[in-house]
Amino acid sequence: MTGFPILTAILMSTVFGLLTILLIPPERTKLVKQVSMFWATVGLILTLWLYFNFDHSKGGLQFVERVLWVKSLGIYWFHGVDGINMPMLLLTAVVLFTGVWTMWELEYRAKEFFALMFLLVAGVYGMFLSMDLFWMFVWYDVSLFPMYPLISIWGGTRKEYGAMKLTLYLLAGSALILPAIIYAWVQGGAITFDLFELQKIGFSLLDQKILFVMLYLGFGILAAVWPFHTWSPVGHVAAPTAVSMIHAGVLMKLGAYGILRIGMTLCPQGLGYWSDLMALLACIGIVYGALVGLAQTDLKYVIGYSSVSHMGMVGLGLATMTVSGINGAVFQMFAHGVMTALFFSSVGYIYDRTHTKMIPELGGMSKTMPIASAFFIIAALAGIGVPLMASFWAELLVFIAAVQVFPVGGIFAMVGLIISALFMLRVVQRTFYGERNEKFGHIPDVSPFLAVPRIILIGVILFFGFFPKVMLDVIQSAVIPFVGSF
Amino acid sequence: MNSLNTYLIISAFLFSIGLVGVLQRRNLIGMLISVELMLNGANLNFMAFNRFLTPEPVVGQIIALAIMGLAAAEAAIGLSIILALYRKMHSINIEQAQRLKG
Amino acid sequence: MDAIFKDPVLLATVVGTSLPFLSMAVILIFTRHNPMLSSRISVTSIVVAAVCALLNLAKVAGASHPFRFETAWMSSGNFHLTFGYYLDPLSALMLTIVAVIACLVQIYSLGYMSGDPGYSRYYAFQSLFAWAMMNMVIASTLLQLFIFWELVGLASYMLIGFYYEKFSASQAGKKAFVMTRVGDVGFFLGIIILTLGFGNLGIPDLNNAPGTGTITTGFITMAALLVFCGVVGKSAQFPLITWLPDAMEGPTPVSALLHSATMVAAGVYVFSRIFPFFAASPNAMLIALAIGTVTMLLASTMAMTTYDLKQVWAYSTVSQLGMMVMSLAAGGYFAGVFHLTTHAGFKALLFLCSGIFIHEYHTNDMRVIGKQGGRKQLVPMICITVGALALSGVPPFSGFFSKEAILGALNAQANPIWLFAGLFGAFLTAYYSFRLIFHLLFPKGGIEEKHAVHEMDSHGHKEEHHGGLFWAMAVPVMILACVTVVLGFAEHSLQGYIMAGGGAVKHASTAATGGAAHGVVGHELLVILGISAGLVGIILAWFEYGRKGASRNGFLSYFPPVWKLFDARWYMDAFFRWFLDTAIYSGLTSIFTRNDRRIIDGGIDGICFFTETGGRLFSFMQSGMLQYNLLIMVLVAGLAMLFFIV
Amino acid sequence: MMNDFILFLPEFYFTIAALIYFGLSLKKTSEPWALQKWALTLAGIGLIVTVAASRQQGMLFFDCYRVDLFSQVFKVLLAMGTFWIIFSSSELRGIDGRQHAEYYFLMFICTLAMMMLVSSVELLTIYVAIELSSYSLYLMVPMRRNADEFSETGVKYFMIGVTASAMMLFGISLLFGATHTTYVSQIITKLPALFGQPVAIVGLVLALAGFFFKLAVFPFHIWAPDVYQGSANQVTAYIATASKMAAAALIIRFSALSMGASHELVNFLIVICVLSMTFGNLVAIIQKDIKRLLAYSSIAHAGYMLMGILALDGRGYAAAIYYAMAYLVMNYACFMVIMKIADDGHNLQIKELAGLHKRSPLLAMTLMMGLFGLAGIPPTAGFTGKFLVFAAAVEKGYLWLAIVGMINATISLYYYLIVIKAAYLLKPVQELPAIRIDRWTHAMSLILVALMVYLGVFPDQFVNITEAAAKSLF
Repeated sequence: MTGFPILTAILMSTVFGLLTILLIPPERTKLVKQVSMFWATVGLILTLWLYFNFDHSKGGLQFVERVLWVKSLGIYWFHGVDGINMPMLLLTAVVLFTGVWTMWELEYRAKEFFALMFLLVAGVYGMFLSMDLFWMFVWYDVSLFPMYPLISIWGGTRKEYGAMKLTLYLLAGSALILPAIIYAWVQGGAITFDLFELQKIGFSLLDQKILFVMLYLGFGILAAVWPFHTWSPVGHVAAPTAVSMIHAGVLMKLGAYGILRIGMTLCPQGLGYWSDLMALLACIGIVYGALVGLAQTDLKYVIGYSSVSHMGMVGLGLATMTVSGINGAVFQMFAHGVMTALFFSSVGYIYDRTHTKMIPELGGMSKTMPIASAFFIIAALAGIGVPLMASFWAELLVFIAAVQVFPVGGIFAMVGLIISALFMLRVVQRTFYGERNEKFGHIPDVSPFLAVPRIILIGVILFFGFFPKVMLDVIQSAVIPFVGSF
Repeated sequence: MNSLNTYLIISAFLFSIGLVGVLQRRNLIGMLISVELMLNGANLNFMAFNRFLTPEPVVGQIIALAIMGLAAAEAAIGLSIILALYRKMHSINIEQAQRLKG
Repeated sequence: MDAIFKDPVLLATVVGTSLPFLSMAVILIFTRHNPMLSSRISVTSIVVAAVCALLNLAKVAGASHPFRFETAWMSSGNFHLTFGYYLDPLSALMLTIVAVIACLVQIYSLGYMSGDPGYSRYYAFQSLFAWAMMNMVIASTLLQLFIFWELVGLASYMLIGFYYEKFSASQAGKKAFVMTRVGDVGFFLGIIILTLGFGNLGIPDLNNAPGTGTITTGFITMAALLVFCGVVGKSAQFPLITWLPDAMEGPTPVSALLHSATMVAAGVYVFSRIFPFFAASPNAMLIALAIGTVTMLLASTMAMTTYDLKQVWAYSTVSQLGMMVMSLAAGGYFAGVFHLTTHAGFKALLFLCSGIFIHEYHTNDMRVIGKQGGRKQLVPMICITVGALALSGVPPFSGFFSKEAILGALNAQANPIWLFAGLFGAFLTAYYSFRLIFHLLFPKGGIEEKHAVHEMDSHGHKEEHHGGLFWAMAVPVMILACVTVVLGFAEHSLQGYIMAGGGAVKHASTAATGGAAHGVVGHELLVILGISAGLVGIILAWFEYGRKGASRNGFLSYFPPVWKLFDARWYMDAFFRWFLDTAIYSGLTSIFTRNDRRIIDGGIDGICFFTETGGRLFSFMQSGMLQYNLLIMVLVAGLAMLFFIV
Repeated sequence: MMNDFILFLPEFYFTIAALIYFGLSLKKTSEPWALQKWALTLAGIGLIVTVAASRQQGMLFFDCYRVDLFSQVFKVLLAMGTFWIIFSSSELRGIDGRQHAEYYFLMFICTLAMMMLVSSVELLTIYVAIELSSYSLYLMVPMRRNADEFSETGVKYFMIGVTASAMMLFGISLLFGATHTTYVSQIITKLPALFGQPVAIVGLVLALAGFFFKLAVFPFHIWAPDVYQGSANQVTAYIATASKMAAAALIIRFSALSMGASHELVNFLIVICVLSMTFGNLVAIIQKDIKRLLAYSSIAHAGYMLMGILALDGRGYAAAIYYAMAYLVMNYACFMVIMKIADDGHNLQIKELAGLHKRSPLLAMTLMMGLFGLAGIPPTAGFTGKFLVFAAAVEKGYLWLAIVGMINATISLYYYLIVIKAAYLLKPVQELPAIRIDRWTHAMSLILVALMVYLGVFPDQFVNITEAAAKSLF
C-alpha cells in the first residue's frame, strides 16, 4: 500500500460522518444536515477524483491497499478498484449525495436518520471496495441492518411489517452467504480470505457448484431475483424517500455485485453449471415484474416492480458470461441505480406534498407541479429504455449477449420491453396527465434548491446516455480479462 | 455373593428409587429425601469400587466422606429454602408452585 | 474537432442537425416562461437547419461518392458502434424534405398555436422532433438510425399527447408509442441479429453485403423481415394501422409534421435506406408487397366513412404509405422515394389547410365546416383542392407523376393483381378525397349564415385575417401549394439525382422488378388507366356529393354492415383492446399479481407464522410443573445413553 | 511454596473478600451504598490481581488443580463479570437491605468457587467446586424481596440443581469405577477403550448432564427461564454472565481432555447443540418478559458455544472461548441497561421499553448494540464470535451445521428486533421521565459499546490470546 489510502479515505468519510453526527445534539437538525452534506460531498469529490484518475487502459486492480488484519485466519484489510466496482462507487457517491440533499426537509429525529444512513452507506462502500471475503460480508451485513430502524421509524405504508420482512428476508439471505464464504475459506486451505488468492487456488467442480448456488441464492435475494423479489416492493413502499433511493439505487446492486464479484470470480464453472437457471429466473423476472407492475395502483409499488424487472436484466447479462453481457449488466446496475434514485426522489417530493402515492388519487400532476412531474417522466423514459439514456446502452448490450447465448430467453425478455413501456406510460398518464385534481391545486412546484439533486441525477443519466464510452471503457477494462479467466 | 455386582445392583437400585421419588413425589421434603437416596447410591458405588478395584489409595472413601458433608449442607440449604417457600405459600406441595411457565 | 471546420459539408450537417437540440435544451431550461422568445429560438434554429440541408443537397449532387463521417461512440468487447453521418442523395433529399417541412410547420404554428398555454413546451418538442428526425435520416449505422428512430417516437409521443389534460390525447400518445414499440422490438431484434450474424451495421456495408455473399439469403430474409417489423410499426402498416388515426389528437400542425413527411414516412425511409439489402430476399419483398397492398386498401376503405377532416387525411396517409411500400417492394425504388417526396408536399399541404379550417371553425366535422361556409376561406380552399387533386393523381399535379411511377413499378410485376390493386387504391383515394372536398364546397342544404355566432367569431378573426398570425399560417400553405404544382415536373432530374452513384440500388431494383420485363400492359395504357382511375373516383364523388340534389351519402350507406365494418376500422381496434384486456390485464397481470400476493408472499409469511407457532408449541415443554420438566431432562439423558450403547 | 501462593493468589484473594463480607453480614445494620462501594473496590482489586496472575502456570494440590493460561483467562473473565455486576448493584432494590452483605458474600464465594472450577482437573475437586458455586446461587436466587409470584423459583432451582448434581455424582462414581481414577486426564486416556461397555457410557453421559446443567443446554436448561425471571435482576445478570463463563470453561476443558473421543460423543454434542439453538430461539420469540427472553436466548447461545466446542480442536476451543468472551460483554451490556431501567428491581416487560430512545439515548444505543451483538450482526463482537465458531465447525466439515446456525441467527434476530423496536419505535403509554444516569454508568455504557465494536473489528490479539489459551489445554 503506497501513498495516500484514498479508498480507505472514501470509506472513512462515511464513518467519520456517522461519528460526527453522533456528537451533535439531536435538536440541532440544521447542523446535522449540514454535516451530513459535508461528508457526503467529501465522499463524492474523492470518488470523482478516483474515477477520473482510474487508468482504464491499464485495467486491473488499482489503488490497492492490503494489510494483514487477522493473522491466524488470514483476513486482510484489502481494498482496490477495478472497472467493476468503480461505477458502483460512483453510483453510491452520487446517490448518497443526492439522497442527503433530498431529505433536506426532514425534521423528525433527523440526527438518528442521517447517522443510520451513513452507517448504511459505510456498509455499501465497504462492500464495493473490499476484496476480502470476511470484510465483504461484514460490510454487507452492516449495510443491511440499518434498514430496519430507517424504515420502521421514518417509513410510510405498513412500515413495521415492511421493515421486519425486509430485514429478516435479506439477513436470511446472508444465512447462506456466510457459510459459503467460510466453506470457500476452508476449501482454500483455511489460510486466506483474500478473494484473488482464493481464485488462484481454484476449487473442484463440485465445490464450485455448491458454492455458487449458495452465493447466488444468498445474494440473489438482495438482487430481487424472481421468486425472492417480494420484499422489494413492500420494502420500497414502506421506506422513506432517501432510503428508497439508496436501497433500490445502491443496495440492490450489492446483491448483483456479490454474485458477480464473489460467485463468478470464485466459481466460474459453477456459474456455467447454473447459468441456465440464472437466465431462466432472470427472464421470468423481467417479464413478470413488468406485468405485475401493470396492475399496481401505488406509485412506489410500480417502481418496486420495475426494479424487479430491471434487476432481471442484470441477472440475464451476468448469466451470459460474455463480455457484452457483463458489461451490460454492470452498466445496467449503474444506470438503474441512478434512474431509480430519480424515481424515488421525485415520487418522494410528490408524496411529501400530497401525502398520497395512490395513482387514482393523483392525476393531472403535470399542471400542478410541472417540474416534479418532468423529473418522474424522465425517469420513466429512462426506465422504458429510451435511447440516449444510460439504461438503453445497458439493455442493448445485455440483449445482444442474451440473444447470442440464450436466443429463446433473450427474445422472450425483449417482449418485456413492450410491457414495460406500456406500464410506465400508463402510470405517467394516470398520474401526471388528465384532469388535475383540484385538491392539490395549491401545492407549490419543486423549489430550485430541492430541484438540484434531481437535476444532478438527470444529468448523470443523460451524460452516460450520450457518452457511454466514458463508462464502458472503464467497465470492460475489468470485464475482458475477467471473462478471459473463465 | 459378596461381589462387586451385588453392590452395583444395590446402588443402581438406590439411585433409581431416588430418581423415581424425585420425579413422582409431590412433597418437597420427600423429593429432598429422594435426592439423598441418589447421593447415597453414588456413595455406595464409590465405596464398592474402592473396595474391589482400587484398594490403594482410598480415594473412594475420601470422596464418600466429602459427599456426606456436602449432602448435609445441601439438606440444610434445601430445608431452609423450603421453609422460606412454606412461609409464603403455606404448603410444601410442589403442585402449588406452577406460576412460572412458557 | 477541427475536422468539423475543415469540411463544409460536415460543418453544415453538424450545425444543422444539432441546433434544434440546443434550442430544445435552451427552451426547456431557460425560456419556458417566455413563449415568444422560445418560438423565435426554435424557428430560427430550424430555418438554419433547412438552409444547411439545402446546402448539403447541392454539395451531394456535386460529389462523386457519398459523404461519410464517423467517430467511435462506444465499444464493448468486439462490438463497436460508431456515431456518424452518411450523406448520399437519398439521405440528403430526405434531410431537405424533413427540414423544409418542419420549418414550414413551425412557422405555421406561430399562428396556429398562438396563445396556447403550452407554447414553449410545444416548440421545445418540435425542436426535439426535428433534431431526432434529421439525425435519423443521416445516420450512418442502422443502430444509430434506430436510436434516433426511437427518439422520433418519443417526440411524437410528446407531441401527440400535447393536450395532456384530454384523456383521449394522452391515450392516443400512449397508443402510438406502444404500438410503434411493438414494431420496434422486432427492428431491435433484427439489428441484434445483424450484429451477431453480420457484425457490421454500417448502412452502405449492409447494402453491399448481399453482393459479397458473406451471408445466406435465409439470414437476409429473417433480418429483413425483422427490420420490416419496425417499418410496419412506424409507417402504420397492417396490422399496426390504428394508432395513426388516433394520433390526430395532437395539434393540427403536429399531424401535418408527423404524418406528411416525417415520422410515419420514417418507416418507408428505412425501407428505401437499406433497399438493396431487402431486395436480396425475394420472400421478404413479397411479404412486404402484400402487407403494403392490404394496408393501402384497408386504409382507403376506412377513409370512406369518416366525416372528420383530419381522420380522412390520416387514413389517406396510411394508404399512401402502403402505396410507397408496395412500390418499393415491387422494386420501384425511385418511384417509392419520389412518391414519398411528393406526398410529403401535398399531405402537409392538406393538413395545414384543414388546420386553418379547424382553427377557424373549431370543429373537425367536414359537414359543419361546409355549412358554416368553409369555401369562403379562399386561400385554404384553393390549396386544399390542389392538394386533393394531387392526392388523387390528377395531372399535372405532383401526385400524378409519382403515382404513375408506382403503377409502372407494379406493372413490372409478373402478377397483375398488384397492378389492379394499385389502380383500385387510386380510385378509392380520389373518391374519398373529393368526397371531402365536395362536402366543403357544396354542403348539404347550402350554407346557413349563423350570424350571431359566426359574426362574432369571424369578427374575432377579422384582425387575424390581416394580422401576421393569419399570414403565418397562410404563407406556408401557399408555398406548399406551389411546390405541389411544380414538383411533378422535376421527376427526371430527381431520378437522375437519386440514382446517381447508387450502383447497388440500381442493381437491386432491376433485380427486384420481377418477371415481366415489358409489364402487363403497355406504358400508354398504363397512363390512361392511372388517370382514369382517379377521374372515375372524382366523378363518383361528384355524383354523390357534388351535383345539385345529390344524396350526400355514399354508396356505402346502402350496405350498412360494410359501412359499419369500415367505420369500426375493420374491428382492429376492438381486437387489440380485447387482447389487451383479456390476455394482459385480466389475464397474465392479475394472475401474476395474485401469485405474488398469495403464493410467494403468502409462502414467506407462512414460514414466519410457522416459526412462531413452533415457538408456542415448544414453550409447552417448559411447563410450570417442576417434575414434568425433570422428567424430560431425565428422559433425554436416558435416550442419550441408549444412543451411545446401541 | 511462595510460587504456589502466587498461583493461587486470585482464589485466595476472593476468599479473603468473602470472609470480610461474611464478617460484615454479621453486623445488624449497614449502609447498602457503603457495602456496594467497598465491594466494588474489592472486586476491582480482585480484577487487577487476577489480571496480574494471568500469566501463571503450574499444578497445585497433588495435580488436582491446574493453573494455565486457559484457566487464567476465564478467571479474568469471571473477575470482570463479578466486578461489573457489583458495579451495577448500586440500586439493589430487588433484595432486602439487610441482606446486601450476604449477597456480596455469596457472590464472592460463588466467584471463588467458579475460579476453582475452571482450573480443577480432578473429579472430586470439580464436584466440590460445582457444589460450592451452586449452593451460593441456590441461596442468592430466593433472596429476592417481596416477589411472591416468584417465590417458587428458589425451590425449583434447588430441586433441579440437586437432582442434576446427584446424577452427575452417580456418573462420576461410574467413571471412577470404570477407569479406577478420578484424574480427568487419566480418565480420558482410558475412556476411548471403554466405549464398548455401558458403565462408562452411562457414567459419561450422567457426568456431562451435570456440566450441561450449569451451561443450561437443552434439555438441562429447564431451570434457566424460571430462574432468570424469578431472581433479582443483579442475580440474574450474575448467573447469565459469570456463571455462564464457568460452565463454558468446564465443558471446554472436559471435552478438550477427551481428545480422540469417540464419534458418538461428537454426534451427541451436535444433537444437543442443534436442539439448544432451535429450542431457545423458537421459544424466545413468544416471550414478553425481557429477562425470560434473554434466558431462552442464553440457551441458544449455549448451543452456539457448543458448535465451537464440538469441533474438538484448538481452533474450535479458541472460537468457543472468544464466543464466551463476547457473550459476557454483550449480555452484560443488555443486563446493565435492564438494571438501570428497572431500578426499583421489578421485572421489565418488553413494552416498558417504549420511548427509551427519548428517556435515555445512550442506554438505548447500548441496548441496541448489545442485542445486535447477540444477534450476530457485524461489526459487533457477537458476529466475530459466531464467525469463528462457524469457521471451526465448517473446517470440520459441518457445513450444514453452520447453515442451521445462521438460520437460527436469523430467527433470533426477529425477537431481538422486537425489543429494539420497543426501545426505538413504540410510543410510551404515558410520558415517562428521562432516566438519569450517573457519569460512571455513562462511562460504562460507552466503554461497553466501544468494547463490543473493538472486539468485533480488531479481533486479532484476542484471537491470539484465545488460541494460546486453547493450546495450553493440551
